Amino acid sequence: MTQNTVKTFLYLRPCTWDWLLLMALTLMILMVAETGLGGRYIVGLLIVSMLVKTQIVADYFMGLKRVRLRWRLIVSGYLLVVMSMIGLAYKLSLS
Amino acid sequence: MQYQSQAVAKPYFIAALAMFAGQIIFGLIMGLQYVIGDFLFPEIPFNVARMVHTNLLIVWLLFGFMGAAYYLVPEESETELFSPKLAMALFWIFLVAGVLTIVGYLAVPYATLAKITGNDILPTMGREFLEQPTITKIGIVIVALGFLFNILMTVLKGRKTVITSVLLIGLGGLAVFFLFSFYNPDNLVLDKYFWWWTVHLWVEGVWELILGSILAFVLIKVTGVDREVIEKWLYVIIAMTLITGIIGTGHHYFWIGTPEYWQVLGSIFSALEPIPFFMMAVFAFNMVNRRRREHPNKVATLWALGTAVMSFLGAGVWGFMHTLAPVNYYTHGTQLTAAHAHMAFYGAYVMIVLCMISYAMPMMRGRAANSAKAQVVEMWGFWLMTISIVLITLFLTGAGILQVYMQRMGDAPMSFMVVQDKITLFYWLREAAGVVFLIGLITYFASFFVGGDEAASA
Amino acid sequence: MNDAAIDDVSLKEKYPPGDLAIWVFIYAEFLAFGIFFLAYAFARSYNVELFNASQLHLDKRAGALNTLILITGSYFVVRAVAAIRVNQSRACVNWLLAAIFSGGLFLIVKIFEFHGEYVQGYSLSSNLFYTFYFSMTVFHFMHVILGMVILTAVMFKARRGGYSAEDHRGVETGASYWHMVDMVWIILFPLVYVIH
Amino acid sequence: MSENFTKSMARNMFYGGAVFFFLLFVGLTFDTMRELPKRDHRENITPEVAQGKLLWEENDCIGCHTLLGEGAYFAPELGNVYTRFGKNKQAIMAFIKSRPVDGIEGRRSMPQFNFSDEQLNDIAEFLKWTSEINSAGWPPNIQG
Repeated sequence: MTQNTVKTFLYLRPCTWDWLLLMALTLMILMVAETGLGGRYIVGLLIVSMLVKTQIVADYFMGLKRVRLRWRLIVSGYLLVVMSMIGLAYKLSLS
Repeated sequence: MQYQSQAVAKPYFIAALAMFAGQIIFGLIMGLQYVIGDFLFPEIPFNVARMVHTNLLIVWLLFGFMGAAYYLVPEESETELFSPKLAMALFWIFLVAGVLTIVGYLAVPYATLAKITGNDILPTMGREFLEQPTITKIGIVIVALGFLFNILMTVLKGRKTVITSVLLIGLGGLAVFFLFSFYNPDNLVLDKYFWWWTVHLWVEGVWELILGSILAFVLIKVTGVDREVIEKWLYVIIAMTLITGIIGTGHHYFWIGTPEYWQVLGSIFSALEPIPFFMMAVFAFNMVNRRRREHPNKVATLWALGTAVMSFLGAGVWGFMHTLAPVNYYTHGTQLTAAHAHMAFYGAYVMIVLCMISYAMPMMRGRAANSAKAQVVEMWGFWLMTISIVLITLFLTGAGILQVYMQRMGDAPMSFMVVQDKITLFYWLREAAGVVFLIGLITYFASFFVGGDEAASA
Repeated sequence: MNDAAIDDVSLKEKYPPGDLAIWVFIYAEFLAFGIFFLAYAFARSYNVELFNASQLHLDKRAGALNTLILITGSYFVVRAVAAIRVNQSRACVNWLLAAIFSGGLFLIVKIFEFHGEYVQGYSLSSNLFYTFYFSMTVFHFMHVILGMVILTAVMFKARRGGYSAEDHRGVETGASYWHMVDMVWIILFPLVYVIH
Repeated sequence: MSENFTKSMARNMFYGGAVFFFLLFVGLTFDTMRELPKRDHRENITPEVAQGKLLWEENDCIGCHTLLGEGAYFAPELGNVYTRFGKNKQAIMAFIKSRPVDGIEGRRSMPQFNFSDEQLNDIAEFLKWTSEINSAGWPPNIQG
């Protein structure tokens, strides 16, 4: 397989499973929202789910997984920083 | 100089520099009034000196921008200026109007000037930086329109480049946003809200477009780097400028009666405002490092790098320092604002005009660059003025921090005048630094008269 | 096998998909929204009760529905890029139309939501929570519109046959921007509507 | 920057970004205009207040003082001067009226403007109205 066909093959991957996973995670968040639950664990769970979802979009939808690491690291690093700071802010208000 | 008509820039530059000298002298007068309260009182009260200081700055920068445009546009468009005669006529109109206005400020009390010029018919006077009589404002609009027409016609008949289109957008915006200076309702809050449409959208919006395009032009000339590369950078930088700067206007809407959501929006977007300045600094150094030729005019390159660094420090860093609403709550309207204003105006706009003059003046005097001796003298001027403005900024920052601490914080805040007495030392130091600036300016002027045999021919 | 190929460093692209200029823009957008998110989270920690009480008035189902819509729109865009990679201009156009349609759907749902809040008398200046809520959602709303404009421009060029398997950077540029808009909402929805 | 970075994209970014944010700014301005009447109490702008503002402008008071923090930093903040003077219009008028013609030796002094009593009243009314603007709790204390 030449380099180009591999790339073509990767592009062809339609990401349907990723899409379904994202939909499922969204529905999970909605369920949490409907129950009105809060507190440390729920906040943690939601933040992790946000992190997972955005990383999936970045890696597979945007296709950063096919790109040199540095471009992906900017996004992943950004997400990690923002999410942990959000977590910190919530921890401050919970304690 | 490739086109005859570029020479109209010369009188513009000379007028600009003469007014620059006037601005500095009145700055020194004000600085002295800060420590010797009755200096020149009641002949030249502080408010008059300040008006002359700030209005001269605005007018000479406008002269500088116009001169820069008249020099740069024919060369970019590869054609003679549409009408050099119109350019010269506008020069004299603007100069006479400007000088008469300044004489008016100094010769009669401001209230009398307001009466003579019929301010009651359309009151626009007496607002910070827009103190000009209404008739002068109308004159500025006419001059700006004539100037824009001249530049536009030149661009239309010649080659269109990114630099000229950005310059035109900047100059067009300058004219359009100046129109808000004619809107002066009885409601102070509305007045202030739209006053910033002129003031902020000028200095943190369209003027930066002008700055960017002049800088790009000079960098193309002195570094020989491919135009494509420089133009891409230019677009990205000015895009970031407007993206952050337009909503960034909100940092002026914290405490003037406007809704409190501006505290959130203004803080967030103005926190991003240093980005374009940072990019500009990176860009300038990057281009100079990748230069493909050694231009004999070293000092023009120095000014270009200087403006990139100083505008980042002055506008970017010193602006960010007090732009977040919780900080600004304490620092709003103190000497910290003055510190930021001095370094930002010098770094961004004074230096870019001096950069253009430094590049273009030798060309208009028939050589690619001044002699090495003259350039060394000019570099002395550069360093003296730049170091002195850094010192002025630092001393005013010191004064500002103390002022905030004593007047705005703690359980027993002191009154304004008591605090002013306590920080006199900083004002003396500022005045001393101001004298250094004047020496730098004189050195800079002297460099125009230094001869030398090594002068390269154009 | 595809995961093995994905992890093979030698096959990695040098630059992210689309024009690099859009990536400068995307990173800048991330920065702006990131500051918004953090400002929200820390402002909340000083006004927990106000934020929690105000949050209850938001329509969580509409927010979740819009998340589903945007994720699906993103998926359509992925399919559009996949289609043009194998020279199927026609399919690419159709997927792009589907994505634009889902963008429109998002706007409609959001307008209903805004309308409901307007009727109840909430606005940008109601309180600090609503200042954040409206700033972020309106700002994002305008990004959806901008994304749709970009996708529409790409779609028209694709319909003229302007893209091919060899040259389709325009499609990737629009796609990358659209995914950014999606990602922002994926964070925004739980943060503003749900977490408390 | 590489060939992957095209000038046309950079240009689109500039024009798109500028238009986008300017529209956003105009939208926010509309909202602000809707909210302002609640905060500026414009119903209290009497002819005296308007005349006072004109006098404020025609004597370039902003050249020394700040008003709501904007202006020159040579003389005290006047946005809250009405409160600082104990909500006493007469005190403000008396202060302006009593400024010495030749200044004070070695110190900063406000010029003597020779206002009529009516004009003094207008200015005081303007400063009173200004002090009632909802300025989000600024200044931090009475000293301005």
